[in-house]
Amino acid sequence: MISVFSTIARYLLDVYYGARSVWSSCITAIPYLFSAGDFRKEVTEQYPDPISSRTADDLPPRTRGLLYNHIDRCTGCKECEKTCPTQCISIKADQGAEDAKLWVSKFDIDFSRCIFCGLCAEVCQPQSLVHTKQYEGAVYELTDLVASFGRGSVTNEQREKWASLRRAVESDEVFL
Amino acid sequence: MNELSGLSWSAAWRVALGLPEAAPQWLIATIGLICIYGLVILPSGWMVAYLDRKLSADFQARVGPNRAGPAGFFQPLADLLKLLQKETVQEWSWREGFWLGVHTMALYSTVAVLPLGSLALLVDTDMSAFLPFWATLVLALGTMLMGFSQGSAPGWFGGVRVAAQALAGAFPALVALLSAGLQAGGFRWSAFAAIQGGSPLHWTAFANPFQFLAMVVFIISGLVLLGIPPLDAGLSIPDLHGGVASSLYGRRLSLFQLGRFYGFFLWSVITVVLFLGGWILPAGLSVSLQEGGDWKWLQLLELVWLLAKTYSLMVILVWVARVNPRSRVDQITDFAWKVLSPFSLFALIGAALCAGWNVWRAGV
Amino acid sequence: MELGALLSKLKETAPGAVLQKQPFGRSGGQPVMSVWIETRAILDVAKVLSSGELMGGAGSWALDWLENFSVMQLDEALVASWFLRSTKNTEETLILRGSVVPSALNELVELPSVSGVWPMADPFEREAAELFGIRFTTANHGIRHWSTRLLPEGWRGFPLRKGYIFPTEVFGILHSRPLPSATGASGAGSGGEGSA
Amino acid sequence: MIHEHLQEPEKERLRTDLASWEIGPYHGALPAPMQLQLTLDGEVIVSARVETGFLHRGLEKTFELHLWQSAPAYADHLDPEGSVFGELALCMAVEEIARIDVPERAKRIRVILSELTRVTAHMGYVARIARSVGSDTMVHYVLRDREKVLDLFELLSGARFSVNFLRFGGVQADVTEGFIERVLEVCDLIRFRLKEYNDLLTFNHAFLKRTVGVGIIPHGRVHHYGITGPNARASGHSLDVRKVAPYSGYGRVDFEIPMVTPEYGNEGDIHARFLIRLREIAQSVEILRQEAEAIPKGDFSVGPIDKDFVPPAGEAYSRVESSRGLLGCHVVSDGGRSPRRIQFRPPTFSLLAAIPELVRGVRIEDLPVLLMSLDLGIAEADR
Repeated sequence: MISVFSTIARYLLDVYYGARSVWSSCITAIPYLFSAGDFRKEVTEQYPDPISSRTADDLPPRTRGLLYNHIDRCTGCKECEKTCPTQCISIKADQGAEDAKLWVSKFDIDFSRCIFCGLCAEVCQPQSLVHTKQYEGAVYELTDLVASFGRGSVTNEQREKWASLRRAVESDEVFL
Repeated sequence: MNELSGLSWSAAWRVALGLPEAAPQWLIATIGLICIYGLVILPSGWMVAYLDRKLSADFQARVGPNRAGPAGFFQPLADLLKLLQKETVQEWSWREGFWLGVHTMALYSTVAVLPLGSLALLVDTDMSAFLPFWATLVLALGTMLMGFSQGSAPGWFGGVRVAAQALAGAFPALVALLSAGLQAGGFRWSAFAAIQGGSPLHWTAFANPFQFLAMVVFIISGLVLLGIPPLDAGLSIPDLHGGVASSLYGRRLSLFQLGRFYGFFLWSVITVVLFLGGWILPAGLSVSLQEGGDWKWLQLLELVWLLAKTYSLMVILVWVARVNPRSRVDQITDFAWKVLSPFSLFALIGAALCAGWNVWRAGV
Repeated sequence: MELGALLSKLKETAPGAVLQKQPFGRSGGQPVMSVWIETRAILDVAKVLSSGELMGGAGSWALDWLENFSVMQLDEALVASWFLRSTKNTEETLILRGSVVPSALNELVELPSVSGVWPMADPFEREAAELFGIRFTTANHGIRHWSTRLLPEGWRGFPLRKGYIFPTEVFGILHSRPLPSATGASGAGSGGEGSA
Repeated sequence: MIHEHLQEPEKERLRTDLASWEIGPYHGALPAPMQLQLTLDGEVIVSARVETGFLHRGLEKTFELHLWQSAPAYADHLDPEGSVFGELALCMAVEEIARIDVPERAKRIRVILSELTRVTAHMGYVARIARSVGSDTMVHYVLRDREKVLDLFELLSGARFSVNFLRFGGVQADVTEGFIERVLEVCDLIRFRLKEYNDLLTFNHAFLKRTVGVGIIPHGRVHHYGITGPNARASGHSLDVRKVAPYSGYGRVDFEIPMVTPEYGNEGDIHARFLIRLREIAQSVEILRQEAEAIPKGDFSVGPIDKDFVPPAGEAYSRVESSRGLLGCHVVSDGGRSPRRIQFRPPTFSLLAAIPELVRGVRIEDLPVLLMSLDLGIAEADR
């Protein structure tokens, strides 16, 4: 007899718990309906709406966005090319006007391979290769993902002019 | 009390539609069905779909539809148009045609029985309250057939689950309906309306606690019977890719969703009519309008009041469905057989005792 | 349980199995010991160690947990390392070492499978079998099920071996760039400490 | 007749033929690319075969083909959800080979990072469970709160998921100003949210009905498969590397390992695993608060990463408690410019071996919940 009553009691208790948990779940969601308090506001960012969504300027300073190379500062040391885990950087540097600085004729970054790890910008001594905050890199063609920062290939007369200039400098005929 | 009573159902419609005396009844019936379907059911689907999406977005700290129209009000219409203009890549098999036939039959057959007001009753028989059962069961049958017709594992499992739920949920719903009819002394829509008043105190649900219990059982068993979230094991997303609706798209999907919504809407309307005062306007407005004799206003206000109650009920159910996890099909059927059925029988007995007590007291 | 005593006992139970012992890695403090053993005898050693009868028999801890199993190639030899721990006393660690030398680059080598003793060795062995070209043999010299898990069907060669040449064209897809050469790996080929 | 029934009840049972159903490699029920070959009796799973390897990226070979300094960038991609753990295991092993002792501040920053990663991983786990049982409100709440932690990663390192922040001998850069304060803010926020999660889902009756007593990993089978981490703790095994062999200064942190004991009741089932994650989030918040308040001054690294950093010849094996269990890393260096061998011991291996036994007798509807509750990291299992 006791077992019968205890079974019935357990059954009723089960039903009661079910009803109560449904009720508590519904009550939990109520404050959101009126977005009460600071913790229960809507969080959707309607990209690319500049008012409600974050733009590139709102990103933190260390954001690793698309890469950009200040070609004027670039020395063509190829450290980034060596470091890059995915070989997405390809550099071609020629003998430039001043013997210290190379003429970076080709500096291509293939963003279809870049994993934005930030190692290249880390090893860049002259701080020429930097991460911008830009993240919108969608294009229509895969080849458009290759960003080239090089100065373009060197023409022969340029090369001869520089070579003569270097010779002149070495033989102290002219003073720069 | 009013001069339209005693005449056939077509009189009210003829007056409302402004048709001549000589108009045949089939014409009046056709126009009436078209009016009900186009002016009540489809807009209700739009309205409830919008409320569902917007309110669930608010519950979930989202924004929800906000592009199509003011506050995204036209989003359901946009979805419907998108579904309709999708091209069909599979041809309809005879199975799907069969399913479509059953489905459409269930979808349209009860429009005539739909209680939408004191005058809009196309059919008001002694068994009116039972006809929607037939409709919902056939709807479940059509859903099962459609699941089988896809020839895929999700469709099969979903179809079997839908059938099991329909069988499990029909019994307690029937018993709860009996207790309501016991209170009303009949199963005519007009009988249910006659015993209820405008104010919640005079609704059947609050006549006695057993009736309230019967109403709760009726609503929940309707969810089980029609497979409405969170009791929609036949359409569960994670394990079956949406079960019965897994391989539906385009027009088929829109038709399927419309059928599901119609079942939901039908059930809510019946619940309101049986337990929640039906279409009786509050503050004795019905009586005054009837004596005033302006039937169009009477019917319009009754319809608005009925639909308002129905929408609020549906919104509450949607809210419950959004915050609660989905149950397993064997748990749902266990719940229907082991919890809902005993409680419905308990409510029936209690309602019978109350009714008998009332009769005895009236005799004394 | 002190390791030297354990090794002496092991020499008694499995004669000729233990070749030498040396500290593992450069871990300071109490060093983790690695024991080089005869590869063919790994199964006997595994049974003895996992049963724990050397460590005082029942009640005491045993090396019954194979935490990790890694294979590496030193110069020519494929060196397999079994990282053993005890589920009761997780501080005690013993590392078994065994090596096999493949006759050619694409030749399979055979290694006894310890998944009968330590069931958790099974996934490690499946991976090593595929990527290193090791055929794991069970106690009764049966060969375990060879399943291509990671590599596509009909893949030639064993990628984790050192001299592996990458195919320039896979399923009709040509590599758009020269694949990284393994020259970086052959720096000062001293072969690490374990190759003694 | 009745006696016959009594003697042979088998005859009375409904018999159905067995059906076979292959799901995967891509299916809603699967947490990651894998394949399950199920044999079904009605809706009940009779047996299952697991096939993985669809996510093999040749990671360990790639390590050997690149310089040492680009190894952490690849250790990131061992597990996209817990990228810091792979980095930490690799860096600890390499530092042991090269005999680098990490500054105290760097150690604290590493602990903060790994605990934040644990919080994000467990929040993603809770979201996956909620989606698999179909309570989408919970999913949105959890993912919204995880964004707050990912913002911390973005503020610190510039990336949200694959933070390539740890370096040999320290971390890449010092913490930005305001980072510590925001860590403490997020700790308070998470404390506030945990109660909400419990109200909404954790103790919901329907959720309990679906998770309690389903997919039990018995106490005795844990060591048979070598299961570690929260799944083992849900079955009553309190192995945690942070306590057993404290690394990176975990020894001085005061925290406890949440564990489900047999007295707790539902031992080793889905709900126990779910609850363990929530309690671990609370413990991680405790650790974060302690570390953030006690972070010392000093330099964040032994020096900038050397362009041609080469550790001496040697090998080391490091163990890290990742969000899934014991993550080991075996690093062998021959003094060359590239690693000779870097091998990872992912905690997911043992779980994959346990799946066929776990899913036996489970209904199809519970399959997604069960698989999600194991927290399978296919990315780190296939590598």
